[in-house]
Amino acid sequence: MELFGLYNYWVYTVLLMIGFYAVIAKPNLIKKLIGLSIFQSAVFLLFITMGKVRGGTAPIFQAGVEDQVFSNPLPQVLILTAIVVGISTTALGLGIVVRIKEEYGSIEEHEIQELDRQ
Amino acid sequence: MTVLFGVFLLTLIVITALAIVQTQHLFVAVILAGIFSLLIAVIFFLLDAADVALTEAAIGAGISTMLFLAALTLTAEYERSGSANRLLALGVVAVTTLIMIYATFDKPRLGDPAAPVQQHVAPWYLEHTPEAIGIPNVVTAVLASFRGYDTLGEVSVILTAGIGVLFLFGAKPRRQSGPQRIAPHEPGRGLRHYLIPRVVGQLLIPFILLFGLYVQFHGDYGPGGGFQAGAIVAAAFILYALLEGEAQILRVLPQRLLTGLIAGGALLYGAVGVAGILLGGSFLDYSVLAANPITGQHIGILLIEAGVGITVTGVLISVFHALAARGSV
Amino acid sequence: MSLLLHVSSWVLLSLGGAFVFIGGVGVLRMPNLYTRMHAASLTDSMGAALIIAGVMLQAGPSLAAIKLAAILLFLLLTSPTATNALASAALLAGLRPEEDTSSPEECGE
Amino acid sequence: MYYVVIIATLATMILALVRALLGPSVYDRVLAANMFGTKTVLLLAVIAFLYGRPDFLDLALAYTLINFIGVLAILEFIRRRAPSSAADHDTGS
Repeated sequence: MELFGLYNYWVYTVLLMIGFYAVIAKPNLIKKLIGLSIFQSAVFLLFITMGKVRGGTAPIFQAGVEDQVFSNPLPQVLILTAIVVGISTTALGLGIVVRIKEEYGSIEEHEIQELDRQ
Repeated sequence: MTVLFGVFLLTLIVITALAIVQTQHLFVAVILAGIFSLLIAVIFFLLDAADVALTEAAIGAGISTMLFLAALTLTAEYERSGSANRLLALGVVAVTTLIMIYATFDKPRLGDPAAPVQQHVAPWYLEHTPEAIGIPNVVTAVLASFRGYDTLGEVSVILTAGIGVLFLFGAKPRRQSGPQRIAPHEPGRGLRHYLIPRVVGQLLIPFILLFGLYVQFHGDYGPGGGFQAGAIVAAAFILYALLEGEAQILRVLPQRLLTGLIAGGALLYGAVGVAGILLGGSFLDYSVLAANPITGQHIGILLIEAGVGITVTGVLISVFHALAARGSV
Repeated sequence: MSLLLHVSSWVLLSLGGAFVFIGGVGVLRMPNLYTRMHAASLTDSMGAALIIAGVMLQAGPSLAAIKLAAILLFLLLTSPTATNALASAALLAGLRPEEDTSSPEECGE
Repeated sequence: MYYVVIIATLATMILALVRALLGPSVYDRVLAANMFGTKTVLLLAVIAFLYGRPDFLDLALAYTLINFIGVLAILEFIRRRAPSSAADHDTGS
């Protein structure tokens, strides 16, 4: 299994870059937000991967079971809150996009810039 | 063997992500994003992060999909193709990917117990949770007690985002206000013409709420806590809004009450911290809340988790309502 | 007795796995939406019930068995309901059952 | 023995994913997503036992409920989009 020891990190990299590509190359604002959430998920994956300990289990003590190996609880705490913060910021982004649509009639980046230049 | 399952699922995740970026139909992208979220939640579960998997399931696969869909009905369904800098972007992304993959070769292998991350504070938390906090779930202990400041900050961010959305949609009255007041018997409001989903949905809502409360208060002993419970309770109310229409949910939960919930949860959190000062401890030190420090910790964690849950519920319902009500006018 | 439980749980789990897989093949291979739905829902509820029953036998009388029963109950309530809503939505949107939509062009608009 | 079920579920997941990617209609994708959710529930229930932590069945329960709400939400918004997307073309350009 040593072969796959870095696979999680590779997937993290690829996901991060897929999200990044959507953010920089897609003109559609909603698509950018979806790309941003993929980007976020990639970061979550990185943190949770780092916290895993071989042969470990989730860091919740079980009654009557001694000498368990636990995975690292700290990245889990950070990511748990980050997911909820992520959805809040995404919601704010969606709110802004909807307002842009109401004002400009479009959510395509270049059309908005076109309208701004007039 | 579970490593192989993980590798398989991660490959599926990459395929899904590629499809999400590739498709022009935004509805399809959102549905695929839901699948993506389910997959990543299973990965979290395989990597021993039960609490995170629960959060991701409730937030990523549930609430996030609904918010995106609500926003899509207000904007456009298709993305128009044609990006000038596509090749440049591809080049940047390819080069960065290669550099980052090269960089991963210096990282410790998956699950290495000697990795630097495992050496610093985590063993301390695992060792001291039973005696200092006295609850089995170390994640909750770290979240609510050891790192209570962090969580207070996160709650403030959520609070701010909620206020931001309410401002965005509340500052200006709707363009077509007046005659288009939400009419409760307007045909096609909500899913009311689908009889079976409606009956089953209404049957399920109390159980979802009950399950949400279980997740909220069982968070000390198993996966759960305020963040997850807030999302589940919000999902139950969103289901109610879907079944009965936005007007009905406003009758059950007026916007003023929602705003009160958003602020009240964060206030409760802060008040627990201040109570710690008044009783002679420091900010967010729960040990002084009761004669026995461990009981004090239990009370403190219970209260602040309740505060977190209330704020998260309020923010998520308000955001969904703000988006969905605009769409149905 | 425990051997009997073990064997029956094994049989249930394997049968459930087979059902789930057959449902998956049906969803991929059937010619149009309604037949796919048929494949998915029929084997979904059957496969889920068998697998969860198999796991329940492993769990024995405990809290886990009650939770599994709750999961099964909710699955059996929600899965057909979702399928029903999906079918009526597709029908209302004008997707006809007799059409063959296995060809790749986008439809259902 | 749990591995048999896990492998069958994973194989079904890939089939459902292919259906979700192929479409052709939005409803096919919703069907695939719903099926995917059910498979996730089964997978989680079995893995919880494989890991010997049956207390994690809470997760599977949460998935069941959230999945149902998700599918209903998708259907509702697909139904809602019809008039709003028609209005798009009037104000859009």
